[in-house]
Amino acid sequence: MATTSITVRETPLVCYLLRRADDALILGHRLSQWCGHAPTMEEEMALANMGLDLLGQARSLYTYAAEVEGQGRTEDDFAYLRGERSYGNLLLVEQPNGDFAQTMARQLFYSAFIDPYWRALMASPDATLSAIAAKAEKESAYHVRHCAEWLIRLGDGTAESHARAQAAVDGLWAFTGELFEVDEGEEGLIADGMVPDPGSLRAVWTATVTGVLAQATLIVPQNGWMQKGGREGRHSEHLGPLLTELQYLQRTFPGASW
Amino acid sequence: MATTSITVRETPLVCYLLRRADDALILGHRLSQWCGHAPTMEEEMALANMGLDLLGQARSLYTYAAEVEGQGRTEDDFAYLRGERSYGNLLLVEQPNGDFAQTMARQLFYSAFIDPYWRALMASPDATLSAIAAKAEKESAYHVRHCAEWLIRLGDGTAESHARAQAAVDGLWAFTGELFEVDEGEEGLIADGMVPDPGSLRAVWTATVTGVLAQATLIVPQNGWMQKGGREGRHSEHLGPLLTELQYLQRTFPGASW
Amino acid sequence: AAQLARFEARVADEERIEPNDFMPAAYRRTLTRQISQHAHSEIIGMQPEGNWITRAPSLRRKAALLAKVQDECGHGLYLYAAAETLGTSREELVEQLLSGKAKYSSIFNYPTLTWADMGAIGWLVDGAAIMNQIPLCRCSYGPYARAMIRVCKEESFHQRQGYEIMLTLARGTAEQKEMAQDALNRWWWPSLMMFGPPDAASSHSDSSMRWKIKRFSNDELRQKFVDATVPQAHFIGLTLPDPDLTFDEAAGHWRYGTIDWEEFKQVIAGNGPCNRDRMATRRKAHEDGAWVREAARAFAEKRAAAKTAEAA
Amino acid sequence: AAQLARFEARVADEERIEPNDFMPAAYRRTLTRQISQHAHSEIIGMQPEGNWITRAPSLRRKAALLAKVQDECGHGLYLYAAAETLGTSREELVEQLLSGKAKYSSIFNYPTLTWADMGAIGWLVDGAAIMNQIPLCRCSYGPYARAMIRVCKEESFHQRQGYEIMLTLARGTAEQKEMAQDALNRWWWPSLMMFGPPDAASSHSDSSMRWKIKRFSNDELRQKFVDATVPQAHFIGLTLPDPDLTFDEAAGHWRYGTIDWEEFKQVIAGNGPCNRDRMATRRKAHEDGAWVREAARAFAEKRAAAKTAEAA
Repeated sequence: MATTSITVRETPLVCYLLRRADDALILGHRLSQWCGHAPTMEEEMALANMGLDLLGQARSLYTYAAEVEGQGRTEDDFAYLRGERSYGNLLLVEQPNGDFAQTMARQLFYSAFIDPYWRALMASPDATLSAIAAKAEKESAYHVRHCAEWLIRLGDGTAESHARAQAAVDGLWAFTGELFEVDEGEEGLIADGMVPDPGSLRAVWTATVTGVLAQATLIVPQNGWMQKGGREGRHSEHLGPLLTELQYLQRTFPGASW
Repeated sequence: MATTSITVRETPLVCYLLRRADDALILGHRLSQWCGHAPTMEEEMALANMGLDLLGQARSLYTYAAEVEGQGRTEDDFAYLRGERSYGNLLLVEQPNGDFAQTMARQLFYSAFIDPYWRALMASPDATLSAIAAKAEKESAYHVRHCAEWLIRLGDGTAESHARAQAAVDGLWAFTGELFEVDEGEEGLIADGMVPDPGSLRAVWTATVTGVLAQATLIVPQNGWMQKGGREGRHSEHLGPLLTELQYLQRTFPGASW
Repeated sequence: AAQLARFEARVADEERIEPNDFMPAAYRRTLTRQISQHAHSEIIGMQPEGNWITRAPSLRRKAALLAKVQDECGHGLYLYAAAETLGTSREELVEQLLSGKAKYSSIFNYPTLTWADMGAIGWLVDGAAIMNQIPLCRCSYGPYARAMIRVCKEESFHQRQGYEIMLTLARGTAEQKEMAQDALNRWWWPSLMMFGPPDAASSHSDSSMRWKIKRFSNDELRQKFVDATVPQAHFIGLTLPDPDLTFDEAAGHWRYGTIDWEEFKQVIAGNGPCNRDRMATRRKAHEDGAWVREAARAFAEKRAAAKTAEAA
Repeated sequence: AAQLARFEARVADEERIEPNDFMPAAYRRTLTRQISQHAHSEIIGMQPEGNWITRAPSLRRKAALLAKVQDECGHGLYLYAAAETLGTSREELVEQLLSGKAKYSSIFNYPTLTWADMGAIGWLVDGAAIMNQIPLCRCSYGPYARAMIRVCKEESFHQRQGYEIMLTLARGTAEQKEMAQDALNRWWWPSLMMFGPPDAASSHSDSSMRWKIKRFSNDELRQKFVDATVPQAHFIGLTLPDPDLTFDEAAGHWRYGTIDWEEFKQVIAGNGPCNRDRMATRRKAHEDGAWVREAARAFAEKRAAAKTAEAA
């Protein structure tokens, strides 16, 4: 046996589902890393809640991907048996937790995009997609609110929290452009009316984010250069160690049930 | 295939060799984690040097274990394909790097034991063991000197470095008792004159360590309670994540050559 | 004195004492200590299981484990709230934990070494906790009793989940079964210690019994736990790590061997395998979060001031 | 003016300039910048490979990688020492790196994503570095030339080691071969960029050439590298990610396609995939080590004072 990895039978829809699932899994995993380390008990609960929402979304999307792929795979095969170069998540979601401000900024940037995205996806003619989106949208709406409140508190709190919040926003800004990127396969799905065009949500995203930053007395970064590569599996050096931990048991006991 | 792990054919000598090898590998791995993060460039070189010495010792010991076991195994099988409960290293060596003072204290505690131990092992009638010991002893003598010098500098440096050094010594003290523990299998080897009795080195160890601590103006901890369990594979929660990282590629690509 | 007599009478009548009712200082003290220790245990208890969230072997297990640890935090929250009704603030109670003045359940000073420990903790540790806590649902102090009802419900879900993990492993590959047996071996005795010292050596019990804080002795609860758990182990084909374990047909009880109370004493004294790490982790989280809590406070004050200014 | 003329004559005669010799300010400045940039590159260059030390797939590879990264630190040390002979202290040079004032080779702003990247870096990045550095072994400035001789010897060992990693992967399982090809695809173009902008667009070159700091143009060195490397790739069965690559029989050169200089510009400008992370890691190591360096200083002063007191 030369590998414990799977080779996915890629179609535009499978690729699409895996990418969105990867986003949710990786971000959910990051949030779960906070467990036991949050700044307050209430926030401990909130971070776990958001993490659980994201894990749940990932599971639905992987499960649907397995169905569409039709190779008898399960959600776990996709999560545990693909290497770093096969993961198609956004660079944004794999960025380390950093301090609490960084986690909140990362979450706001993602949620402010994905919330209207799920809303738009609810109109998909694909009933499964539409149902997944409807459930996810309720969750992401809360994430936006929660993170916005915190970012405002931190930005307009103490000098230290302001500085940390600004540093978080500045540091993560370059990863927000990728939210709106699509490749050929996804373009096809968009053209077919299966899924919304992320580009069409840019104005909403910008309005949400700049609104929150203004209330938080934070400056919107001006550097326009945007990083990309996550969708093609060109990740930062932060994803590999995350997957190493995530996948260890499945790699060590191939085929076992847990 | 239900596992990528191996089952070792255990004999007293194989167990003995694996434990000593595990000590060296885990401590060497810890030191390698400093790479790129050391406080000075000179220390970057020194930490890597010590790490390389330890990796080299681990490789010799695993290779000899493979020979003694006679199952056609290699050094890598032992390092990469045994789980946490099969690792028999001391709890001391798996403790996290912490700050530089903790790394130096951990290294001194280990080296002040293993250096006279290797010296004693050079008298073993087993020629391979004796040769491994002779090479290792030259290396460990340098480790003792290097760490002693640093601990003295830190202890007798600034108020901050003194406090950190004392905290390091206090925190690691409870892991030093295990250096002198032996089980039945090793008792047999000692009785046969194959290997030295660690207990006989306690006085030398204490003299080295208390001497260094005195020069460092540090207090010898008085709490006599000692932790154990490493030799039986009852580790702290620090070993698992280390092995996860160490073994990931071998677990993911079983049987591949690198 | 009349108040005290009325209090004792109410307790004897199984009435619930509420926060604004009269209660003896010793009752208040005992309860505050017990409830806050319980809260601390929930919070520290997040660590051993938290250790495996990022390494859980399936998405379903990962989500369940995260949810479970989150529940523990929730229990901590109810319990601190219950303790606060007795007049000590959460901040103060947390401070007692961080300074080492307050204790937490010593079971959480053992490390979680394999995935099977997630099963063993749910099954044994939560199982033992439930045994201890079910009688507390009828505790004379109302807020504690009500918190316990909620906690017990969730704990019993966790307990079933843990047992199911063990069952899955025990029916899995040879290595998985070995993992399950190993976890049982390591967690069995510490679980028995969770009920506290043997009755002969136990303090506090007399007044706690009279005040209906405690309703069964340590040994009684421990025996109930053993009787419930041994058949569960046998059912999934695991062996209890106690050569002296025998079924006493006449009494209908499983008789267990001698517990190593020296180990218990050492763990309580701070010499367990993880005491240092648990406290260090908790303190670090608290310190790392200080700037966030401060920011929230500063922000709230700013907004309050702005509102006052607006109103003026 | 006479001094300057003598300096130019010595350089033209291939004599080595030594630290105490007269040299023009611009020569000193150019060399300090170049040597320190080179030193910074060695130090930052530890990070991409350092990323895989704890995950190396065999003990032999782990040891070799750790030793390699250690060598890079050693190169950094020689080079800082060589730069110091020109009158700027190591502290000052390091400060320029940490403040972002000084540059380092932009190749190190790409991430290492798989184990094969350890092969690709050794083979391509060290290979390109050697091409750049071999002529520097004859650099007019003595300390730099001597440092380069030592560095080149070690780099060429690393280069062979890297190539051997690629060879092993290319002859391994299908997945390993794919990993090797993928690494080549990602590192090929950035390696070509290591030689700097095309000659038409390059600055500094004129005086550097005259002063025998530089002996070949960027494009000349790049061509040498391509000519040496393409057959090596073919030998192990890998494909260069350049559809325009063709062998020019007449000239005896491999002609490569158009380099994306916009990407190069962006990486230099701080927009590479890892610029932020590299600098953050370096700064953190420096800050985390501050108390250690301070302790060493304080200790040395104490001991010196004690010695003086004793002597008095």
